[in-house]
Amino acid sequence: MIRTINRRNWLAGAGTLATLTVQPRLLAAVSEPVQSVLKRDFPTAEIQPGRVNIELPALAENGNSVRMKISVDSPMTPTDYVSFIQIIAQANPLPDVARFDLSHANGLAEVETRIRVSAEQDIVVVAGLSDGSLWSGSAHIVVTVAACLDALY
Amino acid sequence: MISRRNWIRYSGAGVAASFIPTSHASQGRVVVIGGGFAGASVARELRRLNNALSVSLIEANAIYTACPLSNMVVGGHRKISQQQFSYAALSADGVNVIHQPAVDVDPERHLVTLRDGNTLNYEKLILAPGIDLDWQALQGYDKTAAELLPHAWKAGPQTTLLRDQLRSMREGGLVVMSVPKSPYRCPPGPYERASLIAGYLKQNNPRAKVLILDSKDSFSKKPLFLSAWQSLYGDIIEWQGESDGATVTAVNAENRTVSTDFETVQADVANIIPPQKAGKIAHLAGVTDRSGWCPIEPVTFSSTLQPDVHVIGDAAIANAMPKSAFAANAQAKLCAVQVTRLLNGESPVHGKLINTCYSLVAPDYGISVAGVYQPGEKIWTEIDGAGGVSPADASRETRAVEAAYAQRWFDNLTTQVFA
Amino acid sequence: MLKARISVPARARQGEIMAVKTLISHPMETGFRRNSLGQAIPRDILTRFECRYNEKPVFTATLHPAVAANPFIAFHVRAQDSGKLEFIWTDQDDQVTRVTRELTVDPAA
Amino acid sequence: MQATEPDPATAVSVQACYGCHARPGTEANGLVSFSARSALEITNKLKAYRSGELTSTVMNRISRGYSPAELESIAAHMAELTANEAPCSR
Repeated sequence: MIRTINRRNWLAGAGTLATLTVQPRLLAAVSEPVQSVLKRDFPTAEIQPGRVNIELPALAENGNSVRMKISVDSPMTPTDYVSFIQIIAQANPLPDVARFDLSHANGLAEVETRIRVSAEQDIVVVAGLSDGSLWSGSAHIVVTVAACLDALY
Repeated sequence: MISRRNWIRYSGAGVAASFIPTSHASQGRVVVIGGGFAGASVARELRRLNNALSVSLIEANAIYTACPLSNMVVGGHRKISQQQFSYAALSADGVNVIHQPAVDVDPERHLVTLRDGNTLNYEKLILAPGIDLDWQALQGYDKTAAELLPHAWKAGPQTTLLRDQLRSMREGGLVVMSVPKSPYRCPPGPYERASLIAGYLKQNNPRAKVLILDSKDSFSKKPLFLSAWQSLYGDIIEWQGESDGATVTAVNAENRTVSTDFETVQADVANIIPPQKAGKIAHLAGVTDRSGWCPIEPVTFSSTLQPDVHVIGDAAIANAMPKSAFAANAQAKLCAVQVTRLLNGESPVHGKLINTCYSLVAPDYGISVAGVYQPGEKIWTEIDGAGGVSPADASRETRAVEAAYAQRWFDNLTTQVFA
Repeated sequence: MLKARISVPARARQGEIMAVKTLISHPMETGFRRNSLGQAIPRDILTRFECRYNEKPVFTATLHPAVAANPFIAFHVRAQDSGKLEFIWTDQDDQVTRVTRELTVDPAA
Repeated sequence: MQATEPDPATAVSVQACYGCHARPGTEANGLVSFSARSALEITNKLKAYRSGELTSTVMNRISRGYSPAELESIAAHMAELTANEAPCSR
């Protein structure tokens, strides 16, 4: 059995980035699961597209483990650094994936991990900077799950 | 019906010929790029279905070296010449075989440009370019490095290079294999190779070992391979997966070292199977997506990105269907039917396809996976309840039967495609 | 105590940015799967990872079920002083796995 | 005897079978060939594989991908091609 579910409705095109500004009039631009996470975690702040670079395979034959690397453009000095990086997978049963808290002590705003991806979707990353600004990026991924592999969720 | 194969006469390299047709009167002009199991099959099938079709096959090499069973060459059980086939039978069937690389495709003007600058006009283009190795994907692994650390993932000189390195390896040496994430050509191929290398070592270099550094935790026929390795080869093969931290992140060709996230291994022979993508001409034709592979409409294998272009074989994203020679041949037969029907103004057929894939754990020990597939709205899906792998508890006799079937399968398929 | 692998230099120059890679054996059972009898398999996940450098947290991660089994986390730390790097994983029942690495920092060139 | 035109889906399925089995008229270098087998013989065999009454290597797994009616059509077309040989004479 193979599953690929198309839920790329809220962001058109791979690698492009819609504005994730969390203001009531723009909330319609992002999918409901992402909206709810953004509203919960960033009720007042404005999220701008940019600064977030994502390395994610465009096609994975097994969504059980997909390697993902995120870097954020930041000098990582004591006065100007990335304070957190958060991953949201809108089409997963739970959109929350992981959050990483950083500081200038890291020297480089770059994290790598392996995530579960249950269906074709845009993986959204929000980065918070020391000045309180929020930045975001997204990457599209198509997942096919071959029958011989373990169930994902 | 008048045979229209004469619109192009091409009698060898260096012959000046104009490939621009004088008019559009000639109906049924199909160009196929790539002469592997997918491309050679589809060219021949098109002529079999309708010998009025003009079919050109563009393939750079005069001799094709087949990948299935090439691990038997690595293991010393077959000669590379047994893997090799010419295109003479295709020419005899009326396929215009052109031994040149295609260097460009203009989907708007329906034109293919050859290396010598000539162009071919098509009504339907079928791309079967197979794979290219992704030389950017693995740090330290480029074409030069592959001369020292063979990939042997396109059969030919790389296959014999790996075989020869094994033969000259020091006693008690370590063979390291690096296996990428899916999708890649021939999902169980790395594990068949490890098996046949272990068989060679057991006979000729019994203290030597094979270490597989895998970028994934699950692989095709895994339980069957693991149990066969134990019973046939004891502790010669060690497999480490992604969860063991075995994802290979870099290689050093001069030092012959292979690095994972957590350690650097000194190899005596390193077989690096790098990540892959669709063959270059698919990228030039604009039929690849960001994944590096070619999205298709499942029923007809027509590209979702360019009109009148079909993509079959390893380069296509066929979802549940693996990148295997059998699948390539099956897709080719179906694609030939669809292209023939489309050219006749008929609607495409909703057909099912099969894949059968044998792996040799030893020359007399075969295991198989089979699947039956149907086209859905967007993707090829496997039919539930059908398919699957050889039973875990099969007898040695059954394993021997499957090994014999593997060889006869190869003979049958290559006969159909090339003889 | 779970089995963990760490890749971090044993020696670095002051100010050098060190790559740190971690891997720990854990199923990260999502709670969404069912066994062959159709019964739900209970959630069993690591919820938190922390790296402390001479007692001071320098990197923390909050993990959800969508982190793949055997969590792999790689990040960077700037070398400051010789001392101890601690890697601490905590599961949903507050069970802790702790691994320590000694680090020698040489003065900047 | 003139081969009747099979429905196109059946023709596609039969071609897939020739991935392993020799085409009628070719040398017997494939697996079991269908020479001199009647449609009924082939149908019964395929159905027996499908039900598990007969065991083999891959045929049990493959036959379950088709309905009994599909297997009948496949068998009929195969037998016809074998009897005629001409349509696949290489």
